[in-house]
Amino acid sequence: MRFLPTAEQRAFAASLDAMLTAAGTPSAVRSWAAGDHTAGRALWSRLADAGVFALAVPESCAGVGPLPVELAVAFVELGRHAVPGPLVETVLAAALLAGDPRRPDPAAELLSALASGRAMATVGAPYALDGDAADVVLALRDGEVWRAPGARDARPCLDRARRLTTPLPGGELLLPRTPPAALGWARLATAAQAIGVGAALLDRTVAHVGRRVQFGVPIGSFQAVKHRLADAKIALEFARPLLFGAALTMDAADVAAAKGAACEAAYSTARTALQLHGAIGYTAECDLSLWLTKARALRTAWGAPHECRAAVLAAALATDPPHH
Amino acid sequence: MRFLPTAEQRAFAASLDAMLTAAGTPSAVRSWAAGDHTAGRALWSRLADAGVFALAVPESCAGVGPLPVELAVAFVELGRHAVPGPLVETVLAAALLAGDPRRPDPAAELLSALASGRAMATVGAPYALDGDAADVVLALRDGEVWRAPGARDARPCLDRARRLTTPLPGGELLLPRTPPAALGWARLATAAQAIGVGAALLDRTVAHVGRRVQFGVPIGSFQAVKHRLADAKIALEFARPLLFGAALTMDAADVAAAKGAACEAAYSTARTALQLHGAIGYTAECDLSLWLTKARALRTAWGAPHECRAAVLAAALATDPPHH
Amino acid sequence: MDLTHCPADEAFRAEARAWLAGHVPAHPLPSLETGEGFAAHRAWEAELAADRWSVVSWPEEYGGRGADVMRWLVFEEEYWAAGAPGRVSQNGLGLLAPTLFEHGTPEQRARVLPSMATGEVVWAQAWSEPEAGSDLAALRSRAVRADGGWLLSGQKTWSSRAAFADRAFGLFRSGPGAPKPHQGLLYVMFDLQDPGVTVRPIGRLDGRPAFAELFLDEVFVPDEDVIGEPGEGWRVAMSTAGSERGLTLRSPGRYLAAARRLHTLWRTLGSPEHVRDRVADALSGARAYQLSAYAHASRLLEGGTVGAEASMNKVFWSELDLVLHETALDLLGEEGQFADGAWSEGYVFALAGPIYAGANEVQRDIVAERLLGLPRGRR
Amino acid sequence: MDLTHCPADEAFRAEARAWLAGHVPAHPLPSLETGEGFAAHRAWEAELAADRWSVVSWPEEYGGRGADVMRWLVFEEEYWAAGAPGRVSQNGLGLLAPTLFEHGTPEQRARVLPSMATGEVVWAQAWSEPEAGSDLAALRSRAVRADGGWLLSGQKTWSSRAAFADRAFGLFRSGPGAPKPHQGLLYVMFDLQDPGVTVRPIGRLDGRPAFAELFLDEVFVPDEDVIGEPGEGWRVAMSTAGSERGLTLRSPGRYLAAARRLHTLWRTLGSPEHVRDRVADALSGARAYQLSAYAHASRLLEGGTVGAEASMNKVFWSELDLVLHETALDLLGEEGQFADGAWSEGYVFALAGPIYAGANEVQRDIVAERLLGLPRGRR
Repeated sequence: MRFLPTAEQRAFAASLDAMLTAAGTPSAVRSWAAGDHTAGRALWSRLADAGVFALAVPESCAGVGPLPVELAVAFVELGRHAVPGPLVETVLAAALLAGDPRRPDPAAELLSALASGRAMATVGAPYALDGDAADVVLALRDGEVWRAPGARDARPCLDRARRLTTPLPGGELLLPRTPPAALGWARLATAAQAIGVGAALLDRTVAHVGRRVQFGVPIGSFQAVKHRLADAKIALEFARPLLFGAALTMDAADVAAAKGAACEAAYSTARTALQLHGAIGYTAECDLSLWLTKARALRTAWGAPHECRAAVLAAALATDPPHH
Repeated sequence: MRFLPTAEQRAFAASLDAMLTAAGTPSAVRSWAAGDHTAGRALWSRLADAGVFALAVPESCAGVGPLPVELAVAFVELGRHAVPGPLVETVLAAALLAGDPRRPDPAAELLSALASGRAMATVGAPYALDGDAADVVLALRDGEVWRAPGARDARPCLDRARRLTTPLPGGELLLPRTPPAALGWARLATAAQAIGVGAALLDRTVAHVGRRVQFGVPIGSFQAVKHRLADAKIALEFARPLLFGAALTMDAADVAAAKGAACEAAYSTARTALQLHGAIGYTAECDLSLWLTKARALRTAWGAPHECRAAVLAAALATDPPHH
Repeated sequence: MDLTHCPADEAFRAEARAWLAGHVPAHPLPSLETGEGFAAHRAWEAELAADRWSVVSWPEEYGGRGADVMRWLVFEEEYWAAGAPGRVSQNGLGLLAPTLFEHGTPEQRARVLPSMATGEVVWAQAWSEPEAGSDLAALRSRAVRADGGWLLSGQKTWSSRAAFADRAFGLFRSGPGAPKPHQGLLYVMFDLQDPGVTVRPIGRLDGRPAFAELFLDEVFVPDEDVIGEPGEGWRVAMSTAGSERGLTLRSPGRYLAAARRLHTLWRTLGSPEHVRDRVADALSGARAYQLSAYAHASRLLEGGTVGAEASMNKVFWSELDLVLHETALDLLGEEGQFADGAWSEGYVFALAGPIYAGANEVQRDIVAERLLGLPRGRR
Repeated sequence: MDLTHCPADEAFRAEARAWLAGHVPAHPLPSLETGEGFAAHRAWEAELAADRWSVVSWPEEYGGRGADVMRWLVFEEEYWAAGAPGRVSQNGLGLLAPTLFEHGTPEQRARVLPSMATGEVVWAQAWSEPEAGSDLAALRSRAVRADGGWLLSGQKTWSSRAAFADRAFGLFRSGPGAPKPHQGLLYVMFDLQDPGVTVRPIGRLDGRPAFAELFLDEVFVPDEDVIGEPGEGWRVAMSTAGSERGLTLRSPGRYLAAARRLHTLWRTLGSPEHVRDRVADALSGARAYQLSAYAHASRLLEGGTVGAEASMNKVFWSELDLVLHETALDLLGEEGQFADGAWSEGYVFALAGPIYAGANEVQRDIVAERLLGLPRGRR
């Protein structure tokens, strides 16, 4: 038992953090939101070079995975920097394609394209995130996995860097049955992203309240401000072990608990961050908005809190029969 | 429209408040908890003389009611002073007996005894509060109202001034059908009592934090302390109009909303009061405990929060058909 | 103690309901925070005004119906229940008009109010400055005496509606040497089209320019556009805050209608358990706010005042509104993510509720200190 | 990164589980806070000690098994999962023993620890005073130098277990002229049966004497009962707070077992919807606390420390415990009101959680100032 990230895992996180800090993601997020995917695709390539998209792909298909802990490590950093695009969906696509042991030819080919970063994928269930930007649009239909011939109706979301699309009908049947464990990868990646989003919101807010003076003192010296931030810190710090515990077990209930706790912590941190920034935090021009709106979106994506709670209770039912 | 207490209602409240302040209820509560009902019965007589128990009894049966607004006014004061005994249950008994227009003989007789304060009643559904002290034990059984020949098994509760008993089997059938509106009187009286309990907890805590010095200043100058008390004040202040609105309409949903809001406000105020008093508030010897434990008990009595919410939603369903 | 409106108020309610049923647009107007939507909302104000429904609480001579505060509550219930559009003139109606009625000259009222009532002139507020958010006493923009008037310079921010509005009102420091920060302020109206005014729209979270920064460079305003005495601006601005303003900032009708819409949505989606408690609490909360407003209105009608209680109102409605909209989005799930959904703009608007009009932290301080008498902290 | 206990720890777990299965009383012992229950719990300590299960983390020479912190976590999981009784020696084991291991003399350890391990001597803590709750630096009870020892006088309060315990330990002011309030304190052990000590039991909310006031009137303690240097009491008391104490104050095993009991109760009562969210959150919260403890333990085993993180733990477990017990009572409805119900004493105990061991307000200040680096307020 050593429930701490290894030196390699810490170094992986630090290298992604440094790379994304240098890349200045906020401007890539803004251009992505405006429909210009150039900067986002460039970031994508660099993340692929760092191996991020190979983590969910087995070695037999040009990947290095499955490595869920490393995936969680990476997605915390992606969330911390608000990297745009169908990140979780590309991981989910890989998990779907890798999840069927028979793995038909087109699936194996696609897997290798995903792992290398050549292809950006999205998955519609029913909506597909950023289907207007993705190279591969999968659609989950009645338990089957299809490759749709594209997506339409890109609609702007409250998180302006996300556009939900609808996969086009038809296309090619890839798998006759959705591999049941694949959703766990989407939830895990989303939970990790949420932890990173929450951490960024907290860091920025701590910095802000240390600077912002009202009534003659930094507002960070007000006890009400301190306690809200302390609560955000506590919620995030206790969601983090759930995340890595889930990555280690990949147990459906552990993953659901992590997804629920991480996303609730990130969203309540977002509410705190907005409140403590005041009006400036409410503007689209303040970078904070990139994380604020993402916290809400992640909470809904791939299992809302009540769906996660249902999974936790279902698992407890299985392991803990009642005594009468 | 004049949604304010009348001068008479304010005077009624003030006279009860003055009478109970002079009577020093805490010692009566403590002796009641110890099984000595003398002081409690004396208080009871004075409340009856002030007309409290006649408010739910129609004029045709020696009462002055039904006057639900005045009842709410009175029960706020009873809660404020933590008066012990089956107060709500005596009101409920009156509402039950008055609620059947055919009103058989023994019921009419009982009503007059309740109104005058000669009889203290309790109602078992299934447990009967303070059945060891009450003169009249009613039992609600399969929609019928019975007068039980007494009660047994007095068990101490977390609110030490309450003892729940079980009505003895048998007895006399009073009403073949439980009047449906009667429960509203129990909920209304409980809601009013909760508002009074909450007000007392808030007042005592405000006084305490103004006196108690830690780290060199009164703890009431800490912003975290202020904000908790402000939240308690706000919750209580917005429960109060629900209470009096419910008393005016006696609509089941209004009463349920009032019961839910008042009891949640009182309980959260109790949590705040305990936390801000610290260890001293956690002792049985501090009078605060009399209100702290009552806030929890009232929350459960005659409709827990989820039951009240269900009533609110059922009424909204009836008045607000969905548009498709 | 009663909850029965008088027959005249009920007749008024019936008249309002009938008019609204015949006039409320069948489809929601475009967002108020767009050029197109602003124009549509301005036209709606004119339509209201044509039948004297735009300013029911004003005297008849200015286009109103002389409705007292109770009747105003009735109107608002009907207005929001009918699904009528948001009010583009809110800032003028809620902040400037009460000030003019109390401190304006007859000439000012005659000049300003009629065009406000019709939406011909839409007013923006110009209170906050970059370094003065909840701490309004820290204002730095200044008014310098000039011949027959004042020259305004400085920077204002979070000016709601200013991206599309016509005129604005706000506080400027006219006596820089005043011994206390609340003294030496000028309450003044000015033209957003003045060449000395630069309006820089600011997008809120959804990108829409719901407010703007104003840069003023020696903007001349004549003495006739000063309200009250120079130097008394703070008192002028605050005097209306203590009375009806605490009640009329956000009317209960708004939340009653929203709670009913939420309940309908919930039932339409099959009454899912996971939001049951919150739907019930929204209904109860809206009812509590309505009844509380009736109590405050009753007190005002008897000559009483609403003081620090307004701070409780602010906290209550802003948190109710936010939970209500969060619940709607939770109910909608994936559908709730779209920026153009039926509840989305309301959610974005509700997110700002705990911040503006005095942040809720400040309101809680006020409740604790003024209503509970707790010692003032350093804050 | 892994979550797999080493084979030796798993063997230890199996051994503990087997022993507990054979020894845990079939029915709950009477309440620890009664004379009868105290005796029963003391006997249970002896039973544990007889097979070296009472102090598994101590060295073998003092009756322990030399378990490291990870193995201790394993033991606690098994202990609470088995439904074993609460620990009457908690104060001695959790506070005094670690201090003795770090600052005591070999003689003190040999004299004090074995009888603590068997429950023969039960220890109470004597920290708080009437004017010094969360603000321990305001202590006023004093220790005056006497021949070969000290004379203790003053008043202590909230002394848990003191109504029935044998001995106590606490801080006394030995240098009244110390320049700072944290200086000049003496960490000392004393006898509750000393004629100079008056123990006044205090009933908690349910009336049970869970703590006591202590009045000390020139109670002589020999120098051998002083731990560490005179004047250094604060440092001695605090030195163990920063390491394992933040982890061992309340073990995750306790909440894992409670959450499972709650889940079982919920299912037994038909899985009512109104508490569904809270039951799920209790399960997740207990798991989060368990995993967080594994992370902290891993760090300690690598030579790291747990500092202000202990404040996060305190807030988390105390709020988890309270919500968990409130949920159980809500589930039980009328049955939950009885003082003798299965969850009632736990609820009363949980109510105190946010207050003792540093009120949660103070813990949040610490999190904000030490972990987030926010400026110190006036507090």
